Amino acid sequence: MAGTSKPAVYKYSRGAQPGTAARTGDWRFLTPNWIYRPSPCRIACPLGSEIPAWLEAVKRERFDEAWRILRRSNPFPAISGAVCFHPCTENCNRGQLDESIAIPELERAVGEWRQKHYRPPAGPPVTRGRVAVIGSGPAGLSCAYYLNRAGIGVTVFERAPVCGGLLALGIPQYRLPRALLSRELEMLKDDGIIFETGVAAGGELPLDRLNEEYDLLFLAVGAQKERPLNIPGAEAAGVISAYEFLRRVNLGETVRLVEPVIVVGGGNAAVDAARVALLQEGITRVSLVYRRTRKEMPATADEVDAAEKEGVQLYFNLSPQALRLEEERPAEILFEQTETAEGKIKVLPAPPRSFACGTLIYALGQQPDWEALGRLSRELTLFAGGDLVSGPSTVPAAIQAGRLAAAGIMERLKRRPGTGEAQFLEGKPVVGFEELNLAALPSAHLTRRLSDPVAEAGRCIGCGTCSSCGLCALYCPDLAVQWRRERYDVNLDYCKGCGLCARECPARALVMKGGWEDAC
Amino acid sequence: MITPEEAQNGGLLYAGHPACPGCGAALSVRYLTRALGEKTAFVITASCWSIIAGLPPLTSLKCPILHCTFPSAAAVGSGVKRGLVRKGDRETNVLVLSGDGGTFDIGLQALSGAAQRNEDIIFVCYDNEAYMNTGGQTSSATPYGTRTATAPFPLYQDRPKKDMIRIMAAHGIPYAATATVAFVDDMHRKFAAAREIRGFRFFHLLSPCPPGWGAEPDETIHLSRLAVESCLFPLYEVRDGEHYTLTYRPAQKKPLEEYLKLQRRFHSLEKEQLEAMQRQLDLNWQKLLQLIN
Amino acid sequence: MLEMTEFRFHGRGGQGIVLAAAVFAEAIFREGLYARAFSLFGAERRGAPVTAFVRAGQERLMPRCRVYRPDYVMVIDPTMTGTAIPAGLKEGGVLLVNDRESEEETPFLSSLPPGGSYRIYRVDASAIAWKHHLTIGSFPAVNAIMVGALARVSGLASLESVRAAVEKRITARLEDNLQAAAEGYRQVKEVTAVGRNFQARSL
Amino acid sequence: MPVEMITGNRAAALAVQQAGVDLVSAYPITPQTAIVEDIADFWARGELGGEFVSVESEYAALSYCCGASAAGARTFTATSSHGLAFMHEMTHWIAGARLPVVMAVVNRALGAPWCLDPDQGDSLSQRDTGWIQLYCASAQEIFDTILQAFPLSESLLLPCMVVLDGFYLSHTYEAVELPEPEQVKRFVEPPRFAAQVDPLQPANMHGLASGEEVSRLVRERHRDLQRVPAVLKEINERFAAIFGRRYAPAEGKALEGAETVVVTAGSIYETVVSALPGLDKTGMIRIKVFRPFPAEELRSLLKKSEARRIIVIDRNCSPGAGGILAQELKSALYNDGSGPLVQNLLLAGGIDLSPQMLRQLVMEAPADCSGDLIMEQWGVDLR
Repeated sequence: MAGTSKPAVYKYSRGAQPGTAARTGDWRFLTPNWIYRPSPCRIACPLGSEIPAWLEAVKRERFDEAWRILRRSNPFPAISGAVCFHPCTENCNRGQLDESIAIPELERAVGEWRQKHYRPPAGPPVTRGRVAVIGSGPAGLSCAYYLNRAGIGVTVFERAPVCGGLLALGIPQYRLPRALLSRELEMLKDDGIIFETGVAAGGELPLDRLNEEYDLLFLAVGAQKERPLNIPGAEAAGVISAYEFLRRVNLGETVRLVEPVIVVGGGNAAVDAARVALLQEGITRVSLVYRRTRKEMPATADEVDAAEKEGVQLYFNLSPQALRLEEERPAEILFEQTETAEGKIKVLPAPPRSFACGTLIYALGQQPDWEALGRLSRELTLFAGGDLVSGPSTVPAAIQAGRLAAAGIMERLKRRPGTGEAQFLEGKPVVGFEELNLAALPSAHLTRRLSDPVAEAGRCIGCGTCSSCGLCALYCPDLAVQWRRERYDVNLDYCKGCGLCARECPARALVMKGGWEDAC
Repeated sequence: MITPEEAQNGGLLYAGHPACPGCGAALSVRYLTRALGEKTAFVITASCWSIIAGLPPLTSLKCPILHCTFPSAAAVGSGVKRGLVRKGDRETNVLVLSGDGGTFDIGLQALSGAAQRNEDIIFVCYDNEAYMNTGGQTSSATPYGTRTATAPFPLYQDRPKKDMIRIMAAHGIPYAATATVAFVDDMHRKFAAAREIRGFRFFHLLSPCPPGWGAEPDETIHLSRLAVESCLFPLYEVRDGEHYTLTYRPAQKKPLEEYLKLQRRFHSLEKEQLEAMQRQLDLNWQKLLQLIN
Repeated sequence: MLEMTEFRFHGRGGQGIVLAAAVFAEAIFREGLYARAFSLFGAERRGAPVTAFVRAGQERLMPRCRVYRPDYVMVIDPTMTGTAIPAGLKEGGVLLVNDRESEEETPFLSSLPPGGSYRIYRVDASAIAWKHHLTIGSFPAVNAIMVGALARVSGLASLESVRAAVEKRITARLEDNLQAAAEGYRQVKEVTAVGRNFQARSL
Repeated sequence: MPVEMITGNRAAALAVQQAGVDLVSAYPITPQTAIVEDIADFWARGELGGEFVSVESEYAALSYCCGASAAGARTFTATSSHGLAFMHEMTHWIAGARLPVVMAVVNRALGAPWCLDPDQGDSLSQRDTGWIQLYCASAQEIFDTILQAFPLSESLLLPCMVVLDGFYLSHTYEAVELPEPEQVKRFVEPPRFAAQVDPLQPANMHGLASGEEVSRLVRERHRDLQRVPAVLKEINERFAAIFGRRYAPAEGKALEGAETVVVTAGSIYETVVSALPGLDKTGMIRIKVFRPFPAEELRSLLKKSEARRIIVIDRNCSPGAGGILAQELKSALYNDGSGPLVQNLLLAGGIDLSPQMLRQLVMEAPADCSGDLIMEQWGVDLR
């Protein structure tokens, strides 16, 4: 408009300043806190592995991060993924919804990623402190790994010509491809751990030398001695312990078997032996005979099923009585018939059963070779672990023993353990299936996908652990839950404490706490 | 899996808005603006959102907001749309935001008029089932069996809630749909669809109000989910006033009582009232299924 | 100088009396005078009595109120009888009615109160309308005819101005309306009272 | 310039057509209906220039204008009587929102009982809403005033009612000079006020504010409304340069030596003027701008006379108080140099009267208020 009177400069009831200027966080009575409660998988794991945490990393394709979490409790995921009997999976809450998460496969995937991406450490080799590890089984290797990581020089002595102990000599190749193992050993060597093979402590390795050159000794020689089969004829040729049989096969020797092969025992060693026997040239008739019922077998059910599927004949409630020889070789074996009541074996007053027998393999359980140990001086400061201490157990238990031994040794050497050691969660209640808020679970519709570790990890509910599903952020009416520094975090400037994030968290990883506590 | 960016995407909503803790109405706007995008203008009638929108000089939305009187929302929104078009802006979606009072009651005349003219706007009713901004008085969206400030004990709302979607569908508008906060994807999909349609679009959003319903503030999503799972608030859409599509079918119909017992507004109802409510729900659900089939 | 002249029109809803006032005002306006036409009516109902007003003069500014003392009263429908019709008509004023030509006293004429000192003019507009098939619904459409007659009687508008006003305001059946208006202009006659008998006298 | 015999309603419709509106939204009511019908007719023929929307109520009509005006569009509506009463909530809102909506109000009595006659109570009872109110006295003035109302309204960001009596103006055929297109082009400019709904500058308009904030806004609105005479004068200068006609907020006739002065507004004006030659020592004043009330203009007009008696003609009554114009006039003349000072404390917005505010008010001598009829003080300024 032309003219002199200018339009007025009006002030409206106008709001153009972002609402974020109002700090509505001071309305809050309750504050969300991320708590870490143990998941059933973690509690079941002999290693206490932080499974939801590293699965979360896998889900986000952060294999390096998954490895960094995993190695706090388990430096050999490639191996444990292959050989562990996965109690984690059996206890997985997701199993009650549809199918449990394929944790061992994912663990192995992380291990294989690590093998592929491993780079030797730069800088001078570790020399500080010196520890001798006797025995290169999983316990010894685990101990050596953690000590080396803490900057303590380690030498591993192995009596056998190859490293790995049980891993190399006990476990069949179909369960643990040897390439996986040798790659792990290579990496340990590249890390700066020294290995000496073919040296037995007290034999090729004089005790004086140990005494002089090493501050501490970790004894992890395992349980290598098979319990004897005390029946007539057991001392004949053609009778072999499962340990010996597997060791020789694994060392590449040819073990001549005569059909039919009878395996006596119910543990994993017996099943391994039976399956390996079936793999030998010309062998088609292998029977496994156990003195209790199938249910009572210590061997993993999957393994037993696999053995049966491959053609191993299974017999139960039969206890070996006598081996009849012909020309000093086994010809027939007789078994007493038994029944088990309340865990006890009762021999039935029935005629013994007879089996033709060309080779008898017995696997009655292993025990430490105490005679070999007797030669070690008590003057040496000595730690011991693994099957040597616990009796025959699992690979993860041995890894855990090695880790704990390393922790003890570090304490003795007044070294702080490496950061990022696994936290154990005793005292906090396990997150049960009923507690989970599955109604909102974003991954509820996903089915198992073994071919794609990232997708499979995406199915993990993350019981008790933030699995970054995003629901807390999605359902926050105040936009206070935000993704910051690779995790969800609460902006207390805006959180009014409604609790929707905690209420809707599928994993129960969030709780509301009273007062003015900061969110963790 | 949703990415962290998607999970925390606030749409056009700013943090710091003055809604009650656990507000379903704030969540509704958060989700729907994610689907509509920045080219949106809000017209807000007297309702909780008169406050949630921010007290000037603040604003709670990253888009224009025009507040208007209680009965006028649909007409003001229509005017804004035509005004913008007249000024050469054909893109901006005009969204009229109204509570249940401004939709079912005092705003119905303007709403019906705008729908009948097929004005090119999106009318969103966030339904918290009473006049919650003023302390919870009965509206014609208040369901049977509810105790309110104007129907206190021993009274209760003894008439059923208006079937708003069917009233709107009867206008023959291009699009009408229900949605609720627990089903974020469903809501997103519907608003994204509505964005592509020209003409009058109507949304009925069940928007739980923890203080008004006598529920805990962390129950908002749970209540919203239960309302759908019990078939009390079915998720569906109606195109051109006649093509009904169910967008979510509960795997197993949950008993209504599970939903009712979480809310103090339904407390101390007699057994036969609860049964009557369940019967009415079953009947409504059957009627809806017939429309769909 | 012309004194301000005031007109009052009586008719029924639907007969176009408001239009008649507008056409008449338009015709006067075309003579270089100022004129105004307006009406008062209730809700629009067919058949209900309607009153319209016209003022004419040389001043642009003139009162804005009803006409209470008309110089002319025009009755478009002879069935409208009653005291309201000539009420307030100035002494020496003119009453123009659409009525049939008759030697006898028509019902309209006999309804007029005695003692009025005004002149009466008559035109049988209905007959002219029927002749030209001019109807509004079932009524004869006489507004143009009556405007023609009133122009003649008042002397305020020529036939040319009436024709121009009709042309501007009445769009339907224009030719017939123009002819009819001219007939009304020509056929309007004064009625003189002889005893109880009324006689028409040509202008 | 062509002169046409048209009604007041038609003049209004033609002015809207000439004024370059973007949007007209309306609902019919006697005696306003013809305005809406004519505008609809222009629109149907593509001669309106803007849009026409026929809505479901008067309330919606004004709401529609509210929305479109907020988007920066030039808007118009028209109503009468009950329609205006129904709009009442929106008339307040639009003034508060500072939206320059122009509305023609054709006066008609409010029921009960039903009545169609032109009582001005419908528009006068909207006097406290914050709208500019302009009362017209002829069809020509209706046309001219609507044309002027848009720039007036838009430059002050205040809505404007153009008021005309029912029937005596709305339905009267009379001669109106209609402008040539070239003249219109010189006078009418496109709307230039800022849109409140602007996607490029998003803002939260008219949300909840405090009483203090509202008090400041009301004060601003009040002061801006008082600028109408100045702005209108300027518009009239421009208008007169093109069309040769001008209008004052208040207009006097025959005031020299008049001992009686008649005051009125609207179509009665011409009736009174026509009667003046027959009245001894009588002059008259007509109020064109009723809001803001032209107190100063009235006082200076009255000073030209020797008035002993003022007769205010009010086609309305506020029951319990009397004619509204009379009340307004009395309050405008009171304290004209002789009576006591009137001090006015304004607590608009509902703000609190603090003891301190009261003490300050009572104890402190008022500042020099010469020239002010009523000394205003705003509570929000007292601390």
